[in-house]
Amino acid sequence: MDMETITSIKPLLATVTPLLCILLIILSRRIPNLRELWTIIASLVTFSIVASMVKTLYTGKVIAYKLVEVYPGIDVAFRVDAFGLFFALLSSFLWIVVSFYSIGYMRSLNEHSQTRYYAFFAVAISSALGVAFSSNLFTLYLFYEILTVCTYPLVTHNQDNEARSSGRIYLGYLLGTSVAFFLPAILFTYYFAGTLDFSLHGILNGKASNGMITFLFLLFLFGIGKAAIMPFNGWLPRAMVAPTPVSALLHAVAVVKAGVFCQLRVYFNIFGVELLHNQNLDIFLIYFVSITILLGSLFALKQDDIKAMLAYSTISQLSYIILAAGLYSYHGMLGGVVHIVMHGFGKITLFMCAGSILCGAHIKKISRLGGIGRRMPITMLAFFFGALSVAGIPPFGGFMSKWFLALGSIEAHQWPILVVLLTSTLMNLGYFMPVVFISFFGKDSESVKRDPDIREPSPFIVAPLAFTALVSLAIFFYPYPFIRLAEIFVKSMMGG
Amino acid sequence: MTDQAPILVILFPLMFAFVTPLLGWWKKDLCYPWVLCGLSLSTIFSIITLKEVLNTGVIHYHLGGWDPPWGIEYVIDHLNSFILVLVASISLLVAIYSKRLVKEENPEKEAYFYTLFLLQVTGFLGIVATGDLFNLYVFLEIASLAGYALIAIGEGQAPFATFRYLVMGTIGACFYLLGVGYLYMVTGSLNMADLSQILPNLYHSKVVMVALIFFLVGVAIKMALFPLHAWLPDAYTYAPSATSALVAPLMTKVSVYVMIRIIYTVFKPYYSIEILPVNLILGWLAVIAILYGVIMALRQVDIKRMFCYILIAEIGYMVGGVGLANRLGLTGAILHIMNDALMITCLFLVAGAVVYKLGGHNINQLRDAFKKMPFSMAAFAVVGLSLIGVPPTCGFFSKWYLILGAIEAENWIFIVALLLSSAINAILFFKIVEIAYYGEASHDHNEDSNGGNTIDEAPVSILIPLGVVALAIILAGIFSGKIVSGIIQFAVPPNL
Amino acid sequence: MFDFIVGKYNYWIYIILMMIGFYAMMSKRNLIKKIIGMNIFQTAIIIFFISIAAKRGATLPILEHAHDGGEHAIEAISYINPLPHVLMLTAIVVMVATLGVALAIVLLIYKKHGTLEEDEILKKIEFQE
Amino acid sequence: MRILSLIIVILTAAVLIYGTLDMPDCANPDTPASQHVSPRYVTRAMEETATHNIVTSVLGDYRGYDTLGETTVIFSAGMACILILRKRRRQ
Repeated sequence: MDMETITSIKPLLATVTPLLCILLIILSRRIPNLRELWTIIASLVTFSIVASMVKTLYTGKVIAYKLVEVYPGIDVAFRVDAFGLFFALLSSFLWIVVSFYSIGYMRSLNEHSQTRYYAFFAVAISSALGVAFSSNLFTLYLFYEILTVCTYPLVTHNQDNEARSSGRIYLGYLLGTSVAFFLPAILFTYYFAGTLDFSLHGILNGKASNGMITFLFLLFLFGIGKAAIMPFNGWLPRAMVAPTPVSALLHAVAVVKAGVFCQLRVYFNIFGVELLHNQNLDIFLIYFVSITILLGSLFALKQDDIKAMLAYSTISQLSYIILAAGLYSYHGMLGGVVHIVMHGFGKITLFMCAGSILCGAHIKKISRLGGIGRRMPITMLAFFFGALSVAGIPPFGGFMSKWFLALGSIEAHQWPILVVLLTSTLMNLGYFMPVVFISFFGKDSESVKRDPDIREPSPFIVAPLAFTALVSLAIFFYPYPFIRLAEIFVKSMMGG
Repeated sequence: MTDQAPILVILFPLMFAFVTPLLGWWKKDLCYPWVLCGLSLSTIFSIITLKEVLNTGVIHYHLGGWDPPWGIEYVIDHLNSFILVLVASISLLVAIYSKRLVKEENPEKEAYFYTLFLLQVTGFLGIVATGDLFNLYVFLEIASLAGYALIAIGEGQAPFATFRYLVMGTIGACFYLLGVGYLYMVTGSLNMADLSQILPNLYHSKVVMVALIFFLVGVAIKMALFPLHAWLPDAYTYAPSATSALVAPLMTKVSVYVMIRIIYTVFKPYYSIEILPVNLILGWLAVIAILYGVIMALRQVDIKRMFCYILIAEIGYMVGGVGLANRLGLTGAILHIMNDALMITCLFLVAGAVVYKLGGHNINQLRDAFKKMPFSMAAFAVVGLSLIGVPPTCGFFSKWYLILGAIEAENWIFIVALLLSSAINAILFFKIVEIAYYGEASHDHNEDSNGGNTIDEAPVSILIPLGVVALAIILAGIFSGKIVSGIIQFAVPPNL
Repeated sequence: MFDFIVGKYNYWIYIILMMIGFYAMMSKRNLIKKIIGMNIFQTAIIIFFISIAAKRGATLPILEHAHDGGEHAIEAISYINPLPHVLMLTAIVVMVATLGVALAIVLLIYKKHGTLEEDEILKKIEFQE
Repeated sequence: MRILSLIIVILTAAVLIYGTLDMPDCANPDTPASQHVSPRYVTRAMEETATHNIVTSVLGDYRGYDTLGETTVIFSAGMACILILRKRRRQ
C-alpha cells in the first residue's frame, strides 16, 4: 500500500511468542503452576509487543516484515496497518484476561489434558495474530487455515460423542467452505490481478469482468466461513461444546473476529469499497447480512442454553461488523470496525459469566437461573453490564459502534438498515434482560434451591469477568486508543 | 570424485548390494549398517550432483567413454538431479526405518531383503539418471524384479497379489520395450537427446505415433494410472511395511518422471500435445483417477489399502499436471512428485509404525492411538493436512500450481476434481483422526493429564525417519518458492 | 497389396505371436498358463527386434577378414545390424529372470493356497476373509 | 472376462497393425535402423575394440553398461528367488 513503511521484526515476534511458549508449556507439563505461568508470561509479552507498535501507527506509518517467498511474487509477509493492529490489540489483550480465567475454570472443573489445552490455545492466538498482520491474501489464508485446524482439539476437548459430532460439523463447515470457495477465490484473484498483496483501493479494479467480480465476491462471502454469515453459521452454536474459555476467547473474539476481519480485509483491500459500490455489491451485502442480523437475534430468543443463546447473539453481531464494508460512508465503516472491539469486550464478559455460572452453580439453562443473582451478584452484575454493552445501550461501549453504524446508514441513505439495527437492539434486550431479571428478582429455581453451595467461584474466574465488564463500561468514556486506529484506517481508505 | 558423482550415485547401492549377501552369511547384524552406509554415500553424491548441475548446468556423463549415441550416456539436468536426491534420501530414510520391521516381519531373511532393497534403489536411480531408452528398460526391470520379490514376502495374499503385479508389470515393461523398438526402427537411435533431434522430421509417421502410445500405456501401468491401477492396492497392502514404504512412494514417482521425459524430452511437447490429443486423454484420466481414488479410499477399513487408493488419486494430480501442458501445470506436477513422494512415504511409515506397535492395519486398531503413539500420530496429522492442502504443508503448494495451471488451460473439471479430492481427503483424514483421538475409554473427565499417560511409542529407528519426513513436508511447503525458482523452473522445458 | 502383406511378413508373425501371448496372459485361469503366455509375449518382442536387424544379402556381424588390417574396407551393408542382437541378449536375460521370479512366486502361491487355478485361489481368499 | 480380454487383444492388435503400415519392409538394408548408429559398430569395432564379433564388442564395450545391468538383473532374480523360497529355520 502507498504509505510510509518501516521494516520491523515486531509482527513476527508477536506471532512467534505464543509458539515459543508452547515448547515451555510442554516441557513443564508435570508442574501445572509453572505451565500456566508460561502462558501468562507469553500473553503479557505478546501484548506488550503488539502495544509497542501503536505509537508507530499513530504517526501514519505501517510496519512490514517479509518472512519467506513461497512463489514468485507471493510472500509469507507481515504488514501491520491500523486495522490489523486494531484486531491484534484486542486479541492479545483478551488473551491475558482469558489466561487467568482459564486457570480458574480448568482447575475448578478438574478438566483433563490441560497441557494440550494450553498448547493449542497458544497456537490459536498465534494464528489469530498472523491473520491480523498478514500483508497479502496468501498469508491470510495460511493463518486462517492454521486457526481452523488448531482450534479443533480445543472445541472437541471433552472427547465425548457430542464433541465428536460437533467437531465434525466445525471442521466440515470451516474446512469445507475454505477449500471449496475461499481457496478458488484466492486463486482466481491471483490469476486476474497478478498479485495478492492488500492494497488501499483494492487490486481487482478493472482486472476482471463484472460478472467475474460478482462471482469472486460471492466466493469470498461464503468462503470465509468463520464470519458465520447465514447459511454457513451452523458450526458456531455447535462449537459451544468447548470449554467456556475457548468459547469466550475464540468464539467471541479470536476465531469469529478473524472471520469478519478477513471479510473486511477482502472487501476493503482486495475489492476496494469503490468497486463494490460501483457494482452495487455493497447494497447486496448489507441486505444479505441483515438477514443474518435479524435471524441470529431471533434464534437467540428461542434458546434456553446460555452458551447457545450467546452463540446466536454472536452470529447476529458479527454481521453488524460486516455492514462496515457495505455502508459506503465514513461513519458506517468506522462503526463496523469499532464494533470488533466493543462487541469483543461485551461478549467475552458474557461468556465468562456463563462459565462462572457453570463452575459456581453447575447450571447451563436459562430457565434454571432464577434467583442466582442473589447468590452470585458479581457474576450477574457483570452479565448485566456485558448484555447492555452488546445490546448497545449507553453508557456502554457497544453504544458507540451502534451509533456510528446508525449514522452510517443514514449517511448512505439506507433507511431499512437503520430499522434493522433498531429491531435487532430490541431483540437483544429481549433475550438478555429476562436472564438478568429472573436471576435477581425471580423466584429461586429448583436447582438453586437444591444446592446450598452455590456461590461465586474462584477469584481467578470472577476477577477477569469483572474486569472486562468494567472495561466495556470504561471504553464508552475513553475509546480513543481504538477509535483513533480505526479512524486512521478508514480515513486512509476514504481519503486516498 | 565430483566428476564421477553421477555414476557413483548409482554405483554405491549397486556395489553394496553385491556384497550384502556375503556380509549376511558372515554376520547378519552387519547388513543394516552396511545398507545405511551405501545409501548415505549415494545420497551425498546425489546432492553433490545436484549442486554441480545448479552451478554448471546439465551434466553429460559418457559411460565407458563412448560418445552418444553409440555408447550410453547419463544426462543429469535439473529435473532428474532433483529426483535423484529425492529418491536417494527417501530410500535412506526408509532403510533407517526398516531396522526393527524387517526383523519382526521377515526374520532370518535380512541379508536378502537388504540386497534387494539396495537393488530396488539402484533400479530407481538408474531409471532416473539415464539418457538412453534401452538402459532405462534394463533398470526398470531391475527395479521391478526387486520389487516383486520384496512384495511377495508379505503377509496374507501377498504372493497372489504379487503374481498379478508381475503379470501387469511385465506387460507394462514389454510395451515400453516395444515402444523403444519402434522408435529404434525408424530412427536407428536409442539416445534420448539424439531421438529428440531426429524425431521432429518423422512426426507424420504412424510408427512414431504407435511408439508413443505404447510408451504411455507401458508407463501408465507402472505408475498405476487409472484404469490400469488394479494391481496396486493388493500388492502394496500386503507387502511388508518397509517394502511398501519404499516402493509405494518411489515406483510411481519414478514412472511419472519417465512419462514427463517421454512427453517433453524425447518427443517435443507440440507433438505429444498438439498433434496427438495426449493432454486431453491424460487430463480426463487424471480427473477420473483422482475421484475414483479418493472415493475408493473412503470405503476402506484397512489403512494401508486406504493409503494405496490415496496414492492412485495422487497419481492423478501429477498426470493431470503433465496433461495441462503449460508451464504452471508442469511445475505443479514436478513439485508434486517431490511433495507426494514425501507424503506417501510418511503415510506408509505411519502405517508401518502402527503395524509394529498395534499389531495390524485395520482402522479400528487405531483406537486411542493419539494417546499411545503421540509422535507417530502427530506425523500423521501433518501428512493429513498436507493431503487436504492446508498451508504451510507442501501439499498446498503443488495444488496451488496445479490449479493455477488449470485456470490457465481453462480445464475447469480438473479444478473441480482437485478441490473435491481435497474435501474428501479431509473427511478421510478426520475419519482416522476421530478414531485415533476419541477412542473408547475417553469419557473419564476426571483423569488428570499427568496421570494415565500410557505412551507406548514406536522405537527410535522408526520415529526418527518419521519425524524427518513430517518435518520435510512442512519445510518443503515453506521453501517451495525457493525450490521452484531454484530448481524446478529450469526443469520445465523452456518452450512451454 | 500382396507385396505389402508379404513384404512385411515379419511384423505379422510377431503381432500374431504377441497377441496369442497377450490373450493367454489375460484370460487363462491357470497361473502356469499365464506364465507361458507371458513368455510367448516376450518372445514375440524379441523376434520383432531381431527382425529389424535383418538386411538382405548381409551376413553375421563377425568380421572374418579383419586381420588384413584395412585391405578390405569393411562395408556396413554386408553385415547384419548388431545392435538389436545386443539389446535382445539383454532382453532374453531379463525374460529369464522374470520367469524365474514368476515361478518362485507361483511356488509360494501353491504352498499357501494349494492350487494354481486363479478362480479357486480367489474363492479361498474370499473364504478366509 | 474372456470377452473383455479379447476386445483388448483386438484393440492392441489394431494399433500394432496400424503402426506397421509405415514400417519398412523386412530385411530392407536402407532402413534408418541400419544407417544411423549401427554402421559405426560394424566399421570401427575392430580398431576400437579389437574384437571380431561385433555383437560381443557392442555388448561388452559400447554398451557395456547395459550388460552390467543385465548381470544385475540376474543377480536380482537369484536373490529374489532365495528371498521368496527360503524357509525359516526351524527353531
